[in-house]
Amino acid sequence: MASFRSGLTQWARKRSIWVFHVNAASCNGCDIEILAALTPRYDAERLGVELVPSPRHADVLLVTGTLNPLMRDRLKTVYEQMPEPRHVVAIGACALGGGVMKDCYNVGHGIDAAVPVDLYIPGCPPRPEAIIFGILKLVTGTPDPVMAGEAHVG
Amino acid sequence: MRRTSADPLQRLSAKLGGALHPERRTTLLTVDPSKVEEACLGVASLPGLYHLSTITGVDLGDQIGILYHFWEGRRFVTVKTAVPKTAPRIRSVAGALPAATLYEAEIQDLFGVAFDGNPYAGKRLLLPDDYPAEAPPPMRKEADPEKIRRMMKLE
Amino acid sequence: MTPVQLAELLLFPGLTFFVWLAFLFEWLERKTAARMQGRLGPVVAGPFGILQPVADFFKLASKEEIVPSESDPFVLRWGPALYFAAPAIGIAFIPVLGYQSVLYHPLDLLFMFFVLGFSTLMAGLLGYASAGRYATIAMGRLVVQYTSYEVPLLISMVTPAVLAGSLSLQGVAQAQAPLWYIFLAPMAFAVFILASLAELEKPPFDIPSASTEIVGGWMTEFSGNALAYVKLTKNLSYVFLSALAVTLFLGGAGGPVLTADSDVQALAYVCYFLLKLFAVGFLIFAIKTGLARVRIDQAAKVFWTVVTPLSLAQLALVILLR
Amino acid sequence: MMPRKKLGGALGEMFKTALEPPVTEQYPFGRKVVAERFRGRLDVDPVKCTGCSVCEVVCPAGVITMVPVGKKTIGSREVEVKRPSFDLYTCISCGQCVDDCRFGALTLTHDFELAVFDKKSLIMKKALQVGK
Amino acid sequence: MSDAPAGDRKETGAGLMQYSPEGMMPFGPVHPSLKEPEYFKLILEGEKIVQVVPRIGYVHRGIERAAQERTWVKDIYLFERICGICSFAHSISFTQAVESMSPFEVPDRARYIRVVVAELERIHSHLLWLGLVGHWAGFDTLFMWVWKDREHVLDLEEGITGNRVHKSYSTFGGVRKDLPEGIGAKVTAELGYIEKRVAYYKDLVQSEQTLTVRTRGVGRISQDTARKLSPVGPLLRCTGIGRDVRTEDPYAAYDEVRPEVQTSKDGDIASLLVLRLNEVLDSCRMVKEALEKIPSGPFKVPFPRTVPEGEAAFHVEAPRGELFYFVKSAGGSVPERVKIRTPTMANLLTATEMLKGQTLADVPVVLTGMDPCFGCMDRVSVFDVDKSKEWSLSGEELRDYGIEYYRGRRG
Ligand code: SF4
Ligand code: SF4
Ligand code: SF4
Ligand code: SF4
Ligand code: SF4
Ligand code: SF4
Ligand code: SF4
Ligand code: SF4
Repeated sequence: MASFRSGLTQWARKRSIWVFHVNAASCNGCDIEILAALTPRYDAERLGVELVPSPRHADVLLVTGTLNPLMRDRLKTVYEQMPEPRHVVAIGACALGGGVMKDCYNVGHGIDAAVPVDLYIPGCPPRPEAIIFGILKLVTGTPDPVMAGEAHVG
Repeated sequence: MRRTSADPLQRLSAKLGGALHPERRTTLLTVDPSKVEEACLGVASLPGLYHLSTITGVDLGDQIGILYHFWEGRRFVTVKTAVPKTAPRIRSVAGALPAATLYEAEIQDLFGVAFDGNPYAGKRLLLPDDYPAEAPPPMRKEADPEKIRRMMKLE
Repeated sequence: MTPVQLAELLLFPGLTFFVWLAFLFEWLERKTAARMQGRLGPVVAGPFGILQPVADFFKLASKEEIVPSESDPFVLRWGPALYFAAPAIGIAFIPVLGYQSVLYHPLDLLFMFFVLGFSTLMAGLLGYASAGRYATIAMGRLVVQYTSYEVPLLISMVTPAVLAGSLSLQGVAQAQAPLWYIFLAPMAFAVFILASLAELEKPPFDIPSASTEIVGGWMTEFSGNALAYVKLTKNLSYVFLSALAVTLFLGGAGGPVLTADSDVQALAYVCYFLLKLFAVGFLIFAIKTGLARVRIDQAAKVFWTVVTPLSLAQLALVILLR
Repeated sequence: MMPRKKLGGALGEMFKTALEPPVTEQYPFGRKVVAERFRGRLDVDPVKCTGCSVCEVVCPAGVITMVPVGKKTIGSREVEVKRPSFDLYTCISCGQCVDDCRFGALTLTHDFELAVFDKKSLIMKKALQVGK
Repeated sequence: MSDAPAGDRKETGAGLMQYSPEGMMPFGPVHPSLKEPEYFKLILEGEKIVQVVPRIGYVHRGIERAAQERTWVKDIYLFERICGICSFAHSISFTQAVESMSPFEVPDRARYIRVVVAELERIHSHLLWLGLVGHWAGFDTLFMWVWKDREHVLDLEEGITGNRVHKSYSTFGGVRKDLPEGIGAKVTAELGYIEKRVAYYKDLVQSEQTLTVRTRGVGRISQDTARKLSPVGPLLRCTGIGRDVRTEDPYAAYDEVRPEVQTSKDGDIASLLVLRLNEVLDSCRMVKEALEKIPSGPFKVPFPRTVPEGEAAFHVEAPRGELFYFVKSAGGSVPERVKIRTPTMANLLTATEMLKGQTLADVPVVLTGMDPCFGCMDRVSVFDVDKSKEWSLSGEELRDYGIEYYRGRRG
């Protein structure tokens, strides 16, 4: 029974990914691509990805931007509020290492200075497919999660 | 450049004891800091020139230059003044031109120029509230971005 | 209650059945909305993504539950169960096997009023207990909205009762064998659907849970198991209200008698019922997908100046006709 | 002229959309073909790279650092040989280095599936190996 | 449950509230509808908003300072990344400001290509905005449809420039690549589709009642206010003042491909919706016209790495209005000073003016008017003048307030 429960949980966690998004001083570029990933052309909802309005509901925190001092503490608070198991995904060159803003006086070098990051998606901005790929990689934990052979047409 | 509106500018400049430099697209009207409000109001009341594009702060070495850009048609009219770094203080034009409020607040934040009479006087607009007091305003030449980042514990 | 009845309550077509139905409803809702928006909707959880709501439920149930320190832990722990109980009990009174329901009382229509009010009350209480500020705002909105849609909802439920001359759901369903009340009292049906949208917090009346305005509304502070049950309850209420609409306006499980074999006929009744249920559900999510959210004062105005008079007029008409 | 007010004006279009095939792409279940000019991950050809440092100078994101990989004698002078190392995680794929590398050692590929669990694995040291 | 986390965490503070600065009432999520966070302090009298104090800086990065330490070419990429929505407007504004300071003539073909890409950007930006209005108004279907159609424009942009968002296409002396082969036919086909859809949306936003009740007469500004506060772009034009940099001070090839300036009289959110959609239609026409008239020839001239000493003020019409650049060069390889005034900065004050006299419930919708990124109402604090204390909105106060208010209205 216990193994059934845990199998069920594993199954469910791979198919239901609720994300919350924080803009920690980004340029909007990454943010619109996250939104675009949810819109009809890319439709991340196919994979069970849903954008939720509260960090309490979320499994995955998507962070974009260079993390300036005003947003740093706020990002930490949002992370605090997420229930376990929680994951953080850094999206975009800015969130990974400051990107093109690297030596501006008001930015940090990557959000991993504030919260532990599980997955990095580089790009400026990463295209929606890259974000979908990243989320899939996060939940499956495999290096190349693209299910080329599987024909899910729904 | 249309002569009709250039002439009133000349008159305004003469009245304020300023200097007028017509450049390619921009007519520069240099005045004393104490006359800025009058100059700005004078320019803004010229036909079509009511639009204040923005206010720019420039570090000129031991002075901070302040430029008020007005726009009409194919030209800019820029009122230019400068305040010394040792006493960076100037009267706000926000009372006469409300559009200036946020632009002045930005310069106050980034260059440390005090604008007397601006609603944001003494408040932060762009920088964090706990921006280190010992750090110089970030846009001044003497400010070192590396040091500021360290002071704000970003590294 | 006999043991047989108890078994019925727990198994088919009792609670389990309706819980699965609730999952199915959410899937249908998401899939239809997706298709109407030109998308595919869920596909990976089960065939055609049909298990998506199930996956959501079990994932949430396996997550950590955070109790914000300012909140009331007791209410937060047990509230969702009570909240769940309201539609779960209510649904047991719906006649599905022909005109038979699991639970029955001659005045059970009145009990439905209580169930509907109780579930809103619980939502408010849960929001209040979680002590979040968004939740508090949501509660204000919930109360305003509830006071405005409650009256027309009740009136629209009384209308079929007057027509049937009975205050029991079974009685109302039976009385519609010759003609469904949707044809006799179409306005009451319309009012019922509108009020249901408000009760379910669906657009255009999703004001208490408007995510772009007040985050998650009264659910903002919930996480883990509690959230799983709250979400499930919302879907169950969805099924419950649709079932109520079927019973009150679409002749319940009634339909042509196909065989003399009562077991097979019972199955036919269930099929009739489900068909009608999905029709009503579909109507609700089509409306929901196609409308924008209104402002709370506009919602209140619509209910007080249009919907309530409409429902009263329908009731008066029905009484005059009888 | 104002169009007539109506409630649920989107319903007709909604049913029309529902009956059309969805526009959703199959992406994670099939490869994606991107636009010809798409600027994806940067790649370096270690054979072509001469270690001239131009790319380090022009990169706006500070992605490139020149790493000494050995010494070489030209005539009588001994000079340090350097090769670029790329911190691709901050690369903004602008292509400026590609434009400016006179030896054609750099290209922007169409590769966009770059998500990694460890930021360090995005540091590209390919050019260093060959320089040795 | 074997892998369920052990033990429930207890936390201090009630949830999201901590997220807002100074612990005040945040209106709206921190989230999805992308946006730079901004913070508005609302001061209320009774139920009316009497004063609004904006506070920005949540996305302040210090770009202007960093620009002074980088070379001119690097700065193009930096400025582009001020914002991901009108990134091309930033790059053409900067490159043209610099070009105006030097004796080099930009080839005609490059000027036309800039018009094509800038107008495509306007189409994508306005569609993005419309979608977000739909999203804000709780009309997610509209959001999905519009963003679905927006992808067609992004395809074109990606085909021409190589990236969907940060195009990195304009450079000193022209553009970095020529238009791809056969783009004309593709553009005509895709824009034909967009035109059809936009005509439908125009009809929808004017007729769908749940939308019109939220937008008509809401957030009204008068011409006088607009003159005083110098807003830019659609926000200015919706009051009936037909100012548009593209016609008043043509840059790139706008003196040959002329836009029709769209204006509207009402100055409310509903008129902004229609105005922006009209602009999309006009932009579609302009893209096609530019591609017809485009001369052949080089698309770029070599440009030196230093810029002659001097100053230049330059502005372009970004999707959201006048985008202003002031560039000062000391003749070196780095700029002496670059000042950027983004449209949002100019419109901020007007948006606060629009909020005055509105009710609390209208805040989100009014802020949509200013920007695409109106989702940022995430930080609105409420102040009550009568009580002259900060209104914490935490307790029953708010509920009572809501009930009282709406009861009053209903009665
Ligand atoms: S990575 Fe690029 S697109 Fe993303 S926030 Fe940074 S600058 Fe913008
Ligand atoms: S309303 Fe829904 S889609 Fe929109 S931001 Fe909130 S959670 Fe996301
Ligand atoms: S990659 Fe090109 S530019 Fe960079 S060091 Fe090698 S040869 Fe020089
Ligand atoms: S593509 Fe741009 S950011 Fe990346 S290494 Fe080259 S110059 Fe630097
Ligand atoms: S453009 Fe202005 S507000 Fe933006 S980062 Fe630069 S200095 Fe700050
Ligand atoms: S106006 Fe808006 S879209 Fe344009 S650069 Fe500014 S924030 Fe970006
Ligand atoms: S361009 Fe405007 S919106 Fe974008 S970062 Fe700068 S100030 Fe903010
Ligand atoms: S209004 Fe627009 S510019 Fe301002 S914070 Fe919101 S999204 Fe950003």
